[in-house]
Amino acid sequence: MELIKTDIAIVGAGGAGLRTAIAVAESNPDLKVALISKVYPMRSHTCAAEGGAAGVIKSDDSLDLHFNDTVGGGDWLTDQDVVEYFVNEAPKELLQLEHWGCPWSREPNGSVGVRPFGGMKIKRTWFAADKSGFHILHTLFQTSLKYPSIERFDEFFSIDLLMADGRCQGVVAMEMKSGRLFRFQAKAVVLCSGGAGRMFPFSTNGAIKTGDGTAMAYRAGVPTKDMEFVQYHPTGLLATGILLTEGCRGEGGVLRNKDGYRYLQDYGMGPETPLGEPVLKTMELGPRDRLSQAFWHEQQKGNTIPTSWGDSTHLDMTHLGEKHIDERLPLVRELSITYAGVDPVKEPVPIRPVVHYMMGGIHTNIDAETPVPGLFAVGECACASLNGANRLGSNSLTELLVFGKRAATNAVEFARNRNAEANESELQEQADKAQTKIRELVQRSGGTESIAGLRAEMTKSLEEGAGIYRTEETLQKTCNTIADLRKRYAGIELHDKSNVFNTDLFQALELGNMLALAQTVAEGALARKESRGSHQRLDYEARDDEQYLKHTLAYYQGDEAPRIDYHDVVITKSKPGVRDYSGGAK
Amino acid sequence: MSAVQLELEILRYDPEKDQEPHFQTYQVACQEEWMVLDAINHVKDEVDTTLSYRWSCHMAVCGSCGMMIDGQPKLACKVSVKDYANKKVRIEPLANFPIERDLVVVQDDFMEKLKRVKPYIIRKEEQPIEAGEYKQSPAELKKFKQFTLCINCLCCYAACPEYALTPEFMGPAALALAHRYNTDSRDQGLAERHKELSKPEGVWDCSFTDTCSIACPKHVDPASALQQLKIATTVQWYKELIGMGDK
Amino acid sequence: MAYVRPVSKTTWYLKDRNYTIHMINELTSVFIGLYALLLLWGIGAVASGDKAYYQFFLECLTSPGMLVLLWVTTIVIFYHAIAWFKVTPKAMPIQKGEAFVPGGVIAGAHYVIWVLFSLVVLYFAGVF
Amino acid sequence: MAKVNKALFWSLFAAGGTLTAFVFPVLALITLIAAHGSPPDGIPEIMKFEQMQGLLANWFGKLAAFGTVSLALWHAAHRLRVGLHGLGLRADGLVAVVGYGIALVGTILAAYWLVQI
Repeated sequence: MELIKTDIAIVGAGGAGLRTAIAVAESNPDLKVALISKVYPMRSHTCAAEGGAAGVIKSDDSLDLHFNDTVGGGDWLTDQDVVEYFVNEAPKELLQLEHWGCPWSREPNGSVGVRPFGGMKIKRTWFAADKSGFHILHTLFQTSLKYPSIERFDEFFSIDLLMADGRCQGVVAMEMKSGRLFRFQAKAVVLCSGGAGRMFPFSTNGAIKTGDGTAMAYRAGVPTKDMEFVQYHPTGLLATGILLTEGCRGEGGVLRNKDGYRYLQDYGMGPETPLGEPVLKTMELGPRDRLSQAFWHEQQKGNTIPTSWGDSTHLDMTHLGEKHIDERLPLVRELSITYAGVDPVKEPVPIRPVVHYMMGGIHTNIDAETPVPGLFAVGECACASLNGANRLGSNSLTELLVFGKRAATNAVEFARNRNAEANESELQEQADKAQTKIRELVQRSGGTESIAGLRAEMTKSLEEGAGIYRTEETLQKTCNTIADLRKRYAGIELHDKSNVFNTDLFQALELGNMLALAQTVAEGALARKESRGSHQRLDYEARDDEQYLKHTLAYYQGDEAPRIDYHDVVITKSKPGVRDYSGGAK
Repeated sequence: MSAVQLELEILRYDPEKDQEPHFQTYQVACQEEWMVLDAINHVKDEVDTTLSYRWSCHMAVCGSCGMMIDGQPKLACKVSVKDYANKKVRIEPLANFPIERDLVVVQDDFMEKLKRVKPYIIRKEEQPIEAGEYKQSPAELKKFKQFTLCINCLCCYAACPEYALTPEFMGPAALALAHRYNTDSRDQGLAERHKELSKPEGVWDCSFTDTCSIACPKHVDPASALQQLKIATTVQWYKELIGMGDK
Repeated sequence: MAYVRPVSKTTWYLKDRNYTIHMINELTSVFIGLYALLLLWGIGAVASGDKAYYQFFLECLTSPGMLVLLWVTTIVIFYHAIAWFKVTPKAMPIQKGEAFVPGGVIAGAHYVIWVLFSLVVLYFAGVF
Repeated sequence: MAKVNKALFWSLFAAGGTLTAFVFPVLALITLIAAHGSPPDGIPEIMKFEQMQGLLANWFGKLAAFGTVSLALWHAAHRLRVGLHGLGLRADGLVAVVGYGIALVGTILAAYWLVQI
């Protein structure tokens, strides 16, 4: 096993990982950074984010407004100290990206343009047409090439964290092209490994979004937080689940049911706004949880359009005109034509809600620290409690910048102040265990379970039990199913025994990671007997601040279901109130 | 949901077992809405789990699933199975790259070349963040915008005959990105990039076949960038010749 | 070990229609070169005086072999011009305001200038 | 050195390509007509000695002729070099020396003769 000694090891080279790496390299060029990722940086799923990144820049906006939108949007399950720090840092980070060359869309006078987004009271979403995440990722990746202290380990699959003396001291990862294991020994480790949307059958997430880092931390004893909060994006393209950005609605697109009726007005988001004149925090510019829930109700009422790919409603942009769509939403048009055969310039696009984002993740605080010293986490894999029970669109791209930088600062400080010798023998022992685990998995024979089979059962069960609306009964069933699947996972057999780019093996590891996390989603949801943000219980329809204005923590218990615990929400200046998206009308 | 029958001939290669690659045939009954990637995923999930290939986003933006489909470099997630209905379709790893395993190619060469063109903003003096953004008009943005759309899928390298003949050639995507930064109004790094671009394996190995632009699934025009770069490189060379090289 | 597929260094341009067209374009240079040499020959002949011009240049052009070569050269030269104008917009895109001038317009402008120039030359040469 | 050559030769190639695209077709056409001789049906004689001499006697004519012939030669030499490389001829150095050599000699000859006219 090869040993790589480094100062800061970063797992994941998407937006969060790259921002963290750059921040370390910029301020501390003498520190070695190992950037470890199972894919090349440009393949990371940050590239699929479309709409934009929120940050206060215009004179009609204020930090308080961004704060209020975020806290209310998150149904008060946000830590307000975190939100305050975030809104304060957001503009600086977005400007920094501008200085690094991000091709933000511009106003005629040359300043950066902003567009409206759901749940935001003011236009504050910086955008690069409808490929904002793509441009952010490539800007960061290309900028990272400037720094010689960043050493990338592309296509290295992280297997386990290495813990000794009560702190995290590295990670063991497999070089995918050779099957060889590498032991990365680091003074601090930052997890930036993304979400786990592939736990669900219908998701905007790419194949790589399997929660590997989150599961790794969870297995190592770090609790996950608020995993039951899963965001459904209201406008996923039918059949594939490809994301059609909220920018579609920001630019004036509207949702219609099978009768052409703009149904959102029936769900507390009216009154109907005139076509082509979107009103902030109203109708189509309501938050994602509410819009997805409205779809579910329409479906119950039989107002959706049945298709061979499931029920759908329409996202109508035909009134925006070809020129505007080509300028602001070129990708949306291309995707609709390629994957649904529908030109949004001419016809409404069939859509349905689709799993998009995990609000939950590794338990972190305002410093991006996990409870384990030396271990930090940033981005979708983490839960800094910025997003609460429902993330507002365009906050997550900014989040990975703001907290990437924060994590870098704190990881550097930790690494600098930690002169204790690494516990080499203990670390090697753990790495050997990981080696054995992999070998056992590859060589095991006589198994009867298939990866694809178990995966299909898992995704189906999560969707049925822990979808947009949940009940005790469906959740309990899902909890049982997932527990059973975790047992059956021991019975899978790999047919690929090769050491070279063994995707059979990687899929098996990913499935194991997803199954562990699926259990935290279902168990967390079962325990939370209230409705809040994206977690809606038909049997407990109201929000219950008395009992559940708390974060859910889930602790790994080996083969058993996780232990559920709770953690206080930080409230500084905004007392829990009513989420109002009716444009001021009562 | 009518079905489309596809006969996939997939190039297989496992360096631990095979001396050289060979084709393996799979019959796949596809749903009409499927992309070729969905058909390959079907093979992986249901027929042969040993098949190795890269993929992720399934929306033509991550650039993972570039491969030769029926002899042409394409993103597997962006071509419909209907285009090949009832046909034998050859699926091969991207041309001009070494095969690591099955449809997975070695991309280290591109990663190295990308770094060499310095694809980032270079300035003599940084404006502090507090001073706000660099102003850039929509026209200035448009000037380089299309070249920012490259997803690094490497279809252009697979299409480029010069890269096949002269592997040292920097190639279309890396050079298009050099041009993207050279023409960004915020950048002042042309003279610095010139050192790399003016080498024989820089812009000069391009013989302008235009096949990179034809292959690009994102409608970027690297061939155009290359020709503009040749002009810029020539101008810069003459400038340096008379001692006015610094941009 | 990664497997490197062999590439033919001598027949690659037959594998793809676009490659073949490209190779044809490259080989137009043979005839451009030949015609340039012919012009040079003519200049030399003019420099050598009246008699030499007719005897060692213009009359040589009228031989059957030369005529065939001239026909081929002329056709290739026209092909070269068309192929060249076709790709010029790629090498020299023109941005007007925010938008780029369509390639067809740029190529079209080239054709207009080309035709006008040719007519003027033909006129002064005494062809009509 | 290689660096020098590439930018220099490419600029000559590009300039020559553009110039020949505009100028060569009509010149070739005239040459072709002249080569067919003057049939009795009254098409005027062209490319007569006096006409050519008159054209090349003034400095504008000399310059135009020099530029056209010389750039065309450099264009052809460079493009042929690239083309032969593509055809599999690996003696790139030799091809370059011979091709550019011919272009250089042609350039000098053109200048020499033009000055004499």
